[in-house]
Amino acid sequence: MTTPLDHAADIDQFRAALRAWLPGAIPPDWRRRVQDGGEEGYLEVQRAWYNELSAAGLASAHWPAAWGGCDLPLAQQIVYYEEMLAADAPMTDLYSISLYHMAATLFGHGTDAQRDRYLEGARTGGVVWCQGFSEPGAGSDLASLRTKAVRKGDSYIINGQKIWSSYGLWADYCLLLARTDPEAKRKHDGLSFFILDMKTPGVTVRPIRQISGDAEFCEIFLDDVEIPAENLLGAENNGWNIAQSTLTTERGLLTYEYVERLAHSYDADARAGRDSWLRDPVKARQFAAFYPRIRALRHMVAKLLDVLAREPHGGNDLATYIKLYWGPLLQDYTGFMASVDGLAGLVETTPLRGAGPTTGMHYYDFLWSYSWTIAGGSNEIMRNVIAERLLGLPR
Amino acid sequence: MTTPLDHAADIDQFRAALRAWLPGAIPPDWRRRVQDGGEEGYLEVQRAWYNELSAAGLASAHWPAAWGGCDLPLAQQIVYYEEMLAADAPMTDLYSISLYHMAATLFGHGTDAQRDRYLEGARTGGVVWCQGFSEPGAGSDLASLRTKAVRKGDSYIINGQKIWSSYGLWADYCLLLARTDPEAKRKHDGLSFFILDMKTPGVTVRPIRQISGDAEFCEIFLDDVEIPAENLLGAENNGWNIAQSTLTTERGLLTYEYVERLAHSYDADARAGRDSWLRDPVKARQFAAFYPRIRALRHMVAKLLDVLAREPHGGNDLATYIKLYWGPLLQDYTGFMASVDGLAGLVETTPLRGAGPTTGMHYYDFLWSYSWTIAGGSNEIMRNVIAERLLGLPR
Amino acid sequence: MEESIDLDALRTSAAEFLAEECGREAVLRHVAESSGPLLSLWEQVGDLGWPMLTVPEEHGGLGLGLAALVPLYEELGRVAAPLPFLVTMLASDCIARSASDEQKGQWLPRIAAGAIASPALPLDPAPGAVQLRREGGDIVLSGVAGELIDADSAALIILLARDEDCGLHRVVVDQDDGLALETSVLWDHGHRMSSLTLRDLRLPAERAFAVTEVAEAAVLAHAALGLAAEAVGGSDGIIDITIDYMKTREQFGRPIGSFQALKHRIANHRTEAVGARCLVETAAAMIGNDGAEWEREASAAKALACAAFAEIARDCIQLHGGIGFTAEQVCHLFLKRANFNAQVFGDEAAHLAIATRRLLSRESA
Amino acid sequence: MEESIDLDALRTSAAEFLAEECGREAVLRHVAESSGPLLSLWEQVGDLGWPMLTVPEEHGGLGLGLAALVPLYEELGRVAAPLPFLVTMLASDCIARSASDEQKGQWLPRIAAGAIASPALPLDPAPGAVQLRREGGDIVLSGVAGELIDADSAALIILLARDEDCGLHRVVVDQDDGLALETSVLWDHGHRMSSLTLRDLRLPAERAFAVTEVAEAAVLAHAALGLAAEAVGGSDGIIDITIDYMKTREQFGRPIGSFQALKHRIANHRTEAVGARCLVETAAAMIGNDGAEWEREASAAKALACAAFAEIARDCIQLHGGIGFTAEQVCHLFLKRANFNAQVFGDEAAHLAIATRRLLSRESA
Repeated sequence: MTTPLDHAADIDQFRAALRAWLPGAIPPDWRRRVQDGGEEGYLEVQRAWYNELSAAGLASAHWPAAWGGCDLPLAQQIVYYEEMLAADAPMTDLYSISLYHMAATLFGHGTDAQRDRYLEGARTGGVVWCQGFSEPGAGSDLASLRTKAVRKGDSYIINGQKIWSSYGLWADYCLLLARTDPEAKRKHDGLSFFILDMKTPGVTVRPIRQISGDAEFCEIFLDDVEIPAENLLGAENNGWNIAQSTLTTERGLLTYEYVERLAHSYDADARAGRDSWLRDPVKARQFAAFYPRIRALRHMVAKLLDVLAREPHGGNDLATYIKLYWGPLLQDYTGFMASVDGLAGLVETTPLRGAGPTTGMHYYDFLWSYSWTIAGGSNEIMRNVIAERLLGLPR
Repeated sequence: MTTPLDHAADIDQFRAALRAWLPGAIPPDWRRRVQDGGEEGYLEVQRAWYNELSAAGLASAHWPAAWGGCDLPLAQQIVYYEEMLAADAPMTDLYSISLYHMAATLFGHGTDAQRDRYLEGARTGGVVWCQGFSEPGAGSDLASLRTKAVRKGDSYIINGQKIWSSYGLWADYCLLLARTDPEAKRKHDGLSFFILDMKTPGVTVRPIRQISGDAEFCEIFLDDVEIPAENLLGAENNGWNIAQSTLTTERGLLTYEYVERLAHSYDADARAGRDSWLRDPVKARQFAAFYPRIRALRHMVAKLLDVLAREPHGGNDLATYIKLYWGPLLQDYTGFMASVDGLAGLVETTPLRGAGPTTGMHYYDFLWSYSWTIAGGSNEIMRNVIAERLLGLPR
Repeated sequence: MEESIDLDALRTSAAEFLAEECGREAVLRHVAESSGPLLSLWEQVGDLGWPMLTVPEEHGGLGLGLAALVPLYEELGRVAAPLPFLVTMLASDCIARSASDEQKGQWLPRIAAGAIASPALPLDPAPGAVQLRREGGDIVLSGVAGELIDADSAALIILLARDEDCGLHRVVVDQDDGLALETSVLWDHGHRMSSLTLRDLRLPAERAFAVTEVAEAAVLAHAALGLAAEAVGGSDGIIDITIDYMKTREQFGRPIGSFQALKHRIANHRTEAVGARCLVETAAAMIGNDGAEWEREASAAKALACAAFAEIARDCIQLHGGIGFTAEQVCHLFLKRANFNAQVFGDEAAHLAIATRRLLSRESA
Repeated sequence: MEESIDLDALRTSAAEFLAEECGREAVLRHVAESSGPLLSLWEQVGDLGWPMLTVPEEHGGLGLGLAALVPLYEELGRVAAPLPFLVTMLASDCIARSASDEQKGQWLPRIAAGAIASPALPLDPAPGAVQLRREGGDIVLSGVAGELIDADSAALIILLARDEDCGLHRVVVDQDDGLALETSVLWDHGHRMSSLTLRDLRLPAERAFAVTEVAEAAVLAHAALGLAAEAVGGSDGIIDITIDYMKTREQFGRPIGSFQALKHRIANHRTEAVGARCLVETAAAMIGNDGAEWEREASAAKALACAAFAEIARDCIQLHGGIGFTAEQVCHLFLKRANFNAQVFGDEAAHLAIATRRLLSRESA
């Protein structure tokens, strides 16, 4: 079977190959299938699309060749996302923890045995992973989490509760952060990082209904859950550092994909509004004022990718600024767009996952925008980090 | 001599009498005289206007009859300000501490001897008072002030430095807050309130050039200044409470006057812009959005006056909200107006004091607006007070 | 009768009733399972006599002025109540202002007794609005009537139509006329929105009454003031909920309400809400005044209070953090209501234009 | 020559020079006592060769591209320098793009050697702009040329005029022509603004050269990018000053920089400044590209960076408290410069219109 990756060595050829391949590979009519099919429709589209990408080697093309990837250079990864967007392909949200966060964490901190055991399933087997970091009492203050892991023979016994685990209901495995040393001096120091099989007895998952009507986020209840010691990732009590690296995974290409989708929507909204609401000079001016903000954000991300191409673990400061720039901008923009349609813009729409942050259903997107201003480091946490770590202001 | 006060018993007659009296009393051509005459011009207009008002009994009409006022009811005081505004009279800024803050403080906390000694000068003698509260190291955190007052025989010896004293350069007396008990448990508890004669040896005044080109604010240096003990106001170490009551004096009618002047300017700006920049729909919309904010503020102030008419020391919560509503609104409005004239709006203009917060020179007014967002309790202090005292949030 | 009602007492009893019967749990359950008005609650409201307050005494009401409704609007806003009270009162107002005595006698007692009614937007500027022509003793209607709030629950729909001479008429359609509404669910599950396509619908002439632009403008001002009052109540509602949360939720070993950056934001919100409240109170107090003056103030209040409510609700979700993003928490009801209120019966631009029309028009002095 | 200049090194040396010669004290003293360019500093700048960087080699310059100027604009903005560097470079750009070789040879060496020059706003849409007609070998000018920045200090003023056929021309007026400028002092004492009323002014035809709209648009983009770069430098300048103050100023027994509400505001400001910087950098990197694309980016950068600078400067004064309100502190220079930059050479509306013209025009695809 030929795949666009056969042409990956040359950027232009790779682009052309993707462009030829995509129309036949994208699940046909996927937006309607997701919206009409509810959660099942979403899962079906995600699986079908993943299977195509996986079969073509594209799902994990950014992985090292040693583990089944093909070391796709960053420039080619960007082309990949550009062409996805141009072809209106769905995102692979359901697998993003598997293909990015889990994989990056195992490459950086796993043992070969762990890599052998888990990577192949994510690469070709459609295995879904989720994250189990936040807790009801530990959101912004993640380090204060209370889920306990107690060593007992060759296992750890886990008790506690996790929250905000995306796709938790459908996940096969979970990247779990739990407290192994309650006596540690600094609360960051007593945490360990585990791989949890979601089918383990004692694991209960409850989806959380969101303000957008979706139920992507879940609570995970852990009641005397036994994890074999071999599923400890890295050293005991070093979980905080590993989790930090997991959390930073989305700073590069995943952000790029989201931001490009926003920019693409801006152009589409301009075309759609030109002969209607954009004739209102006040709305046209408000709309125009988003143009430089979106341009600036795109350039911030482009600069970050430049840095990452040179230093794969660099760009932390810029990534922090991008997070705080992106969330509020997305919220402002989707909120503004929701308002231009008047009451008609407030008619409820069916959830559409997999289409990125701007589905064209503006109020739905506006409601979703909170996941960018709250999750993964809220605006408030970002401002603390910028003020204290980057600007050196006293605590 | 007849004065509008002869008709004060009836609101409508009082209004008519003021309306008849004002045109002949207002210093002619006062705006030009202030702008062309610099500080001297300003002082000259203020004195002339004060002399007119004082001669007519209007300057102190709000004082108790026992001390030379005529117990003018609040409703009549409002009429007084309304007619001043309608007649484009200058404000009496230079005397506002004398006629309001000093007087209120002496009525509330002075001895009869002190009242005998100081009130008449403020009422008819053109005596100017200033406040000596803030210090370079004690602005928002006023209670931490360091100016020391040490009892020595029948006097106190004062050493320290005050700042932001309006009209300090021209003041005859100063309401001075100084620390008499450096050992007090709570820093608020060791302060005392004094009357300082500005001609006392050791007092040095330095005007501070402001960003608007004015030099209304001053620094006062106090070097072994001797204040007779009889000039202590209230009990020793009770200065904080007295100062609080002084500071709240401006919450009623003085705020009313400022806000009404803003509202008046809004209408004038609308008339002036109707055939020019208000034809730009974006600017017209931005301008229109100030309308409800200004209406709301006027009603907040009207409500406060209602409360004050019933309880002269009430309305503290509302006054706090008004302060935080007013400063930012004035800054937004003057900043917006400064922008509508393009580059022409950035040509420097000569200071014009006595015309209230909206002189029509928009950029000048914009620069002055900081005195409302910083002085007399900055926005930040107001937000602290609202959050902690009014909303009950923990420290 | 007028003097016998103490508005403060009415507000207090309404607040107590709503706290009891329209608490967070009840509203959350309703919107999770359904959409549109909570009809069981509406029945209780009818039993309490709220809909009859402003209906003239001769038609079964208490004959109070509009001002009596303002505290109710506010308390309904405070709990984001899923009720068609405002629309019903606007419909009642339309009829009371302009219908004949006979017509009033037919419709107002039903409203006073608890029938839901829904009016089309006063002075609707939309193209394709309903046309009315006369044929014999009948009227015939064509066109599309859009944005009818809670019309699918209503016993009476009060359409707006123009005749060949551009004269304005209100036409009352009855539930029993069996017209096919097209109904949409809104993000705010407390209301639904319908439109009605009329293709030569023939009705008896007694269903229509002429209205003046002045009467329509007054109904629009009523809508503006009502929504502004709801917004003021809603702002205080969500601010109070957020303050409570900030006092109890702990992060980094402290209640989040002790973090100054959050404090300052909620202090700003309360300040904006206090300002909006003062404007609404004044607009309510001006109801008896010169029509144009009152209408300007009502529109100013609508523009200010609804924009403030939307921004306050938006940030209060953020102040809640993750929990604010869940449908199980009540915040989102306020956000969705705030956005609905901001758009319905004229958006910010429309009401700013009314508020500043005299000031900005080049014709005026 | 082009490759031999390292832009990073140029920036570093410029920053060091300005820190030394254009520090807070020097600028504060200048604006307290005077207004307009600080001529002694300008002489030093001339000696350093900055004005010659982009002048073609055959006319006494180094022949570098515009990109070489961007770091200088930024560093000048960082210290709110009272210098006519941008206007002089714009004048130079006007001439270099469109004048004849002979004309260039006459004027560019003077600019390269440090003469101040001031151009009228490219493509000025103002009514009453200057009209040009030909009489014999002369040109005759009438009209009012407004908003000439630092023209009263300039050796050369580059007017914009239209002929009877609406053709655009630039006309170079010399200080020695002795024309009576009307000059205004601005709140930003770093610049002055003049206007020039021309009543049938006769000049030799060699003073004029035709310009295309394309060339004018490019000069306007240069102005936009230059002001955006200044704004980005100015934003960082005042943010850094404010952070320093927040670390040292104590209230309530703590540095004010430890108060979270203030921290969050300065964090927001830095974030906005970083975004604006990225946009400016990209616009600078695009200078060689397709003209329209570069011009859109430059205008976007101008709109964003200048608005951000103005808002940052406004709040940084507030963050300083009382001291920020005094002329003795440097903050107000940044505020006044920010407001000046936002208005000069096209305001936010004008540049947003350029940036989004293609996107929003109904004619385009």
